[in-house]
Amino acid sequence: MSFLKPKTHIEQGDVVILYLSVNSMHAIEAVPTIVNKKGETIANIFQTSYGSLKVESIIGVEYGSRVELSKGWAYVLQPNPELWTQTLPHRTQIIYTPDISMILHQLEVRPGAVVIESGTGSGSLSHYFLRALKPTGHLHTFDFHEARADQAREEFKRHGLAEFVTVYHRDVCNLGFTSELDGVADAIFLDLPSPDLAVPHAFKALKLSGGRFCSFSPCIEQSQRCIQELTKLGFNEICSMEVLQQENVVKTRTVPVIDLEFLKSPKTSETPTINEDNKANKESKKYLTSSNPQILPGHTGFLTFATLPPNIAK
Amino acid sequence: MSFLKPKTHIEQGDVVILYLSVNSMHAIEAVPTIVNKKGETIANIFQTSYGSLKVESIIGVEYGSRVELSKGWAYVLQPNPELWTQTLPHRTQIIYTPDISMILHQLEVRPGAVVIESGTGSGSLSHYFLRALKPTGHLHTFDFHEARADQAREEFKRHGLAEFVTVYHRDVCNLGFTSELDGVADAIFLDLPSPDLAVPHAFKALKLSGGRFCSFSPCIEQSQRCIQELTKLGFNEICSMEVLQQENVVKTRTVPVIDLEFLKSPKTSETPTINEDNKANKESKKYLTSSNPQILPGHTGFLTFATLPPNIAK
Amino acid sequence: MTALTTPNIQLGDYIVIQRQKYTKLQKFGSLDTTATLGKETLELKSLLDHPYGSTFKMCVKETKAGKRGAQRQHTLELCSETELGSTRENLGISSSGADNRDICDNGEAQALKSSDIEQLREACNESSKIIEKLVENSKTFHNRTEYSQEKYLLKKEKKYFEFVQIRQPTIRLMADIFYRQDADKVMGIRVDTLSQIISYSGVCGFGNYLLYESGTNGLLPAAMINAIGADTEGTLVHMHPGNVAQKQALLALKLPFEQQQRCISVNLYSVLREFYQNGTAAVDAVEASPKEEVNEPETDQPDTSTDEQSETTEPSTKKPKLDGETQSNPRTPPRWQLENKRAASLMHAKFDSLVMSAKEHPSSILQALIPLIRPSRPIVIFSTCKELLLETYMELKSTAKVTNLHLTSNWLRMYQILPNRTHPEVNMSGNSGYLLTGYTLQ
Amino acid sequence: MTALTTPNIQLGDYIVIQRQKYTKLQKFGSLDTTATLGKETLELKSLLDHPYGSTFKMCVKETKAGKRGAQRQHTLELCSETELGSTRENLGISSSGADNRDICDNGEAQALKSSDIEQLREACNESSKIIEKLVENSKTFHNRTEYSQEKYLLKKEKKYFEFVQIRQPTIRLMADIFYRQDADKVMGIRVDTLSQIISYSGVCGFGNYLLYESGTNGLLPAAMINAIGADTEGTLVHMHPGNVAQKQALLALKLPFEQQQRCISVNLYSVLREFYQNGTAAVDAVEASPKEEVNEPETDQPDTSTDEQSETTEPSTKKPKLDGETQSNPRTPPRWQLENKRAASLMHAKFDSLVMSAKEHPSSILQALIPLIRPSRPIVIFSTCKELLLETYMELKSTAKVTNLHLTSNWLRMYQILPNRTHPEVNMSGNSGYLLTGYTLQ
Repeated sequence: MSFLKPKTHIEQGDVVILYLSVNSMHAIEAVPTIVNKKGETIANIFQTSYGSLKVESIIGVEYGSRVELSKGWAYVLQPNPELWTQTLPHRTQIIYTPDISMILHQLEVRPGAVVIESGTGSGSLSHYFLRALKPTGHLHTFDFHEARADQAREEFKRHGLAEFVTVYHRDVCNLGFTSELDGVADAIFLDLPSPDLAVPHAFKALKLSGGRFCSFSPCIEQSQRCIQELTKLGFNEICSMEVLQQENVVKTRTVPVIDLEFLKSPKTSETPTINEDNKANKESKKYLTSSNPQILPGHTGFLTFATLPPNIAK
Repeated sequence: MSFLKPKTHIEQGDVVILYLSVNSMHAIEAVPTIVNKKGETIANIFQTSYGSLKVESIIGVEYGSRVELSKGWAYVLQPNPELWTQTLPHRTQIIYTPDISMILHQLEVRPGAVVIESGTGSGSLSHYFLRALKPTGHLHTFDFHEARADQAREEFKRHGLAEFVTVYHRDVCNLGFTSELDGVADAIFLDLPSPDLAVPHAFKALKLSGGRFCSFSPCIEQSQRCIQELTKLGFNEICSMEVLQQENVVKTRTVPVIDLEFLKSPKTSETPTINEDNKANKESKKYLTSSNPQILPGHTGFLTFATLPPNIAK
Repeated sequence: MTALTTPNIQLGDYIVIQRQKYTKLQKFGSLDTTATLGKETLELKSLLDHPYGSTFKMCVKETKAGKRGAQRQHTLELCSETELGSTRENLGISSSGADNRDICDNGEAQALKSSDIEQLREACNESSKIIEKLVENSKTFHNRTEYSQEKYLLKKEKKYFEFVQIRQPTIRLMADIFYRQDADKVMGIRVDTLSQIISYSGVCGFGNYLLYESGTNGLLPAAMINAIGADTEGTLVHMHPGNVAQKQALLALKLPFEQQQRCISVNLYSVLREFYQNGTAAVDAVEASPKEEVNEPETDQPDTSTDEQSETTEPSTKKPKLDGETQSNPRTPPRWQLENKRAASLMHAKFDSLVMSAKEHPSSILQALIPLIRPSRPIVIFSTCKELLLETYMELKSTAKVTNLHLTSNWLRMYQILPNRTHPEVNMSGNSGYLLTGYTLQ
Repeated sequence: MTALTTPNIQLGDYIVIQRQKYTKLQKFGSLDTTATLGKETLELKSLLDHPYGSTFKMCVKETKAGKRGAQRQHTLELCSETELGSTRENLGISSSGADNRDICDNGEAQALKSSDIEQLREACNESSKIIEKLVENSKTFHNRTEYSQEKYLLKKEKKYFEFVQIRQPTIRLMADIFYRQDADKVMGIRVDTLSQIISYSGVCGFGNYLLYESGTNGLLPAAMINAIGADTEGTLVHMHPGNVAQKQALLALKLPFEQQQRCISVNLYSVLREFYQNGTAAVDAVEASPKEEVNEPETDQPDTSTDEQSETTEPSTKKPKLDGETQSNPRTPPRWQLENKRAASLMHAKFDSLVMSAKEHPSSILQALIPLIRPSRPIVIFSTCKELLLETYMELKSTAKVTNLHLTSNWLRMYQILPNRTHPEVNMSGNSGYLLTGYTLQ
């Protein structure tokens, strides 16, 4: 229930982010016992690279606290869509915070917005939509994969978000977003292999007063076809972009500074010995600097945005 | 004649780079007189934003010297392909040093190489090819625009490069590179609206022992069609890339550093007056930093490279 | 959001005027208000009561000789959907040359003289007509490649396009306008970075949020209160170093009163003094000479902020707002004092995240504000100067008060996606600025 | 370049072994030489005298149990063109599902057990056969989307592909190999940056060039002497801080002797002493204890260089080269002294450009070397640490000895261009390093 609003202490049933290091964190459920494969109820012990955690011990602890592991320690953080995106069980390729942030901004999602999303996938983006539109808006999210839709529905319930979201198992390319949703949406997001097939349905589902559209596609051809369809139906402000985030790794670099002046004077018995030379010409300077990691994300997808203007006859 | 090799002093007839500032330079010809519109021979006076230069005065001057203008001064630099690219008379869209450098590297151009280029355009890339392949190689450069081919031919002569280059006025997409060039090229470069049409001709012109191919295209569809054709003809190592250079503008930034600690103590008659407060809490720190210009080149073109393997039957 | 009908344009509204891709934020203050788009001056009175999203035709009323060519004054006329449509389609241009080989750019390609064009412009008021004439009289147009034709038409269309659309300001539209007009006005916060500030800060309909910014024309507080939403329980304390907060973007959003009330704008120095000293000196502070307190922020603020303040387009609401209140109600505390008190009580209760965009070195401000943030909460610090964030990163790292530190920046590339002419746009923005993010610890 | 026939593989050559996209530089030192590609060991003897560019088939000779699965030893057999060809075509796969909706990744998709696959691998030696079997036995393959099928095939092909091509080392191939294997080996000089160093330095068949580098496995001097070319009049003085120059890439190019001779590799300290003191102390220097002079570079060199030296793959030519010469010809000056003399005379005549890639702070080295460059000549300084170049920029700016200063870096994005699957590659290299360029003044 830890996704609804900021809270201070861990309650039983909360999803908690166990933060070990910048590259290692886990989402765990704060329940004292679990049922093992044999059907026995046993203490919930979570294993990490720094040893085990008796999960019961964190219930009632303040978020942001340090908790002891058998071979070290970790921090317990309240989950949010950013941390969840980094720890969630991947059921599909997911979209990450830089693209998601642009999607929310361009779709102008704010409390009260009605948003349609397809597909639900691993629910990473759904959590962002829900944070942005609750408590007065609603998310309708569609997936053609039944198990994924079921899992997502379960997850939203456990996360305390059920009342703001409806999960559908449905092939929207062929069947559309159901007639109940005609003219209800402020914004529509598509992450589909053939977004162009769903554009006419998006057109119908957007409000008569207009709305915003986004499609995320890994390949340029998908965007090309999608844009053709958008243009045909009278969408405007069509634009496509890529957002790529770079990490800047902060470090202190020690750089040797050498002196070459001493070479100008000939070596005589009066001049310093080589060892003294070295001392003189071997210094170093420290620099606070940063560089990108050797490998960066070079492409996530093309984001295509468009506006359906108000009062277009459907 | 100043393009052939490094030289120390300006001779009559040299092209000279008149360097005023990082954003202002001119390529001028070191000739004492010119013929005006009336057919009269007059002194060659060159006008700049810092006043005029009597061109005769620079003949015999050492390259790298400072020369006086009527309202300031400038440096005279020996031209090279980089400086020429920044100052040449634009007859077409040109390719710049970052892309060109990659082209030369990937085409493995070195002294002795035989290179075919189409189109010649403004001759910017040609100058790079010539620097890299002279004195033992040869450049065959083609343009379908007769005036451009003539201008380029003239220019190479004036620059002292004529013996290393042959300029052709020819529509290579339809007519190919002439049968004389069958099997002579180590490398082929295409900058054409429909590179795919010239690929079969490139295939014929490359040596039987194989060679390298490059096509530069602004639009992805051109690269797509070009790659289809390359694949069909048995080229391998096909790869496409974009190179984008960023300028880092170096500057010193002064950042105010404020102190907020003084706010913790209540104001009494004993505490310093506001003016003294300000003195205490207004400091600043200097940072040597850099940033990109507000607008950067976001796209020049897609570079597609490929290898023709040895001994492919033609 | 919930209204199914689009609202109408009202006097006092900020409006976004769009002409092709150019957009401008304008206050529609009175019926006499005019807006200037390059050489065109538009009389806005006919916009009144029309729904947002409507398109109007610019009708030349008079032409004055200006310094840089003719300056035209236009009235606006609501236009029908059928009047709209791509100029290209209207002209029905199709035959394009295969390449540019036979074009000589000797300046003689256009048979019409510039005086002819000016005359044409007076005569026929439709851009498509003008462009049609230009095309007819161009000797080279039909020999150009389609790519080149397109460029030509776009250039001409841009110059002669005579429609404007009136749109309701949103964060999205304003972020574009401010950054395009002068990125410094929003401290260099680009759209991708702005969107990530909202994500990383977690600002939403629940919780109390703290923002320090030294001048973004109100864009950052507007974006945050927009994310907090109407009819929710979230609150924003917005600290600034100046005498009066920059609020243009906030005002332009035309938020419901209850939502506006949940954005508490206070001066950094003055509210910190209130906070540190309110146990003992609460009454004193209120009784203290208002003049001195009011002036304090002004003298405290760093050099740059003074310039910043003068950039706001709301001069009428500036000084009078403070002076007026203190003068007319000498016995009730001035509004800024009440806001300080509201902010201080939220500061004692602590916040659910911290966003900072400082012209000053972030370090000392961060030291003062981090104790006001609950544990397990995000902090997001923006700067265009990486060196400042490198130092701040190291400081935070050494105090171990904040974990999961990341220093990030972004590339944003726009694409032209058109049949056979798809490529990234040839220009891109060079600076996204830098974000330092992390989570507070207990 | 001029030979119409491709040269043959000789003993002593460095060769590039390519297996699909993986490439490796290997010295073909003797007929017993083997090369290791992951779990595969290749006997190279059958390469001898075959032309470069030939493709060979890996034929399993024996399989040993290794720590991480079976280690296989292969002989190589020259293979015909017809044996080659895309595995995809061989298999004739075409029916692909429209999307992945019905695929459950429960690990049971492949009916063949890993022991079956291992057995299959022993039995049929052709990767296409193995992959065909895998596809036949995959329950999900034909339900996957084409995109997903492609990924699956590529993954499998990579594992079972049994051909290698032998290529002649070039700067292009080596720059790729070194950077991919360990960018630090070439000081982080990426291909785009390397190509620009060559452009900006203007290095070509005419002129004398000066390079200082503190360890790029010979890539920078090799790239420069390659650009200088065979049978030309250009010369390169290559200064380095170590005891012996790293020369792997230079040796791999197998340049004609006259060209090799025009790359003069000298120790920075030792050649500067020679240069500064040669008027008076020239004879002294030659007479001086060789031992001391030889050791000087080693003790002078900064900490990091020692590690660098040990990374070269040419241990056999290292110490002996110096010691051997000094010992066997006690009366003729050692080769390094002759090289110092040749370099010093070029230094007195001055150079036509300067390239630097220093692990050390470039500033003091630059001060020593800039006087050796003629006016109106390019200087190009590479570093992965921007801060160093910012300082150097400011120093150069203040001395006014160099103009047209630019500090640049690059993005390099590779594209996947395939029908309906075109996009930039999902990973890209994050660091191009920085180039500081300018022109010397009189």
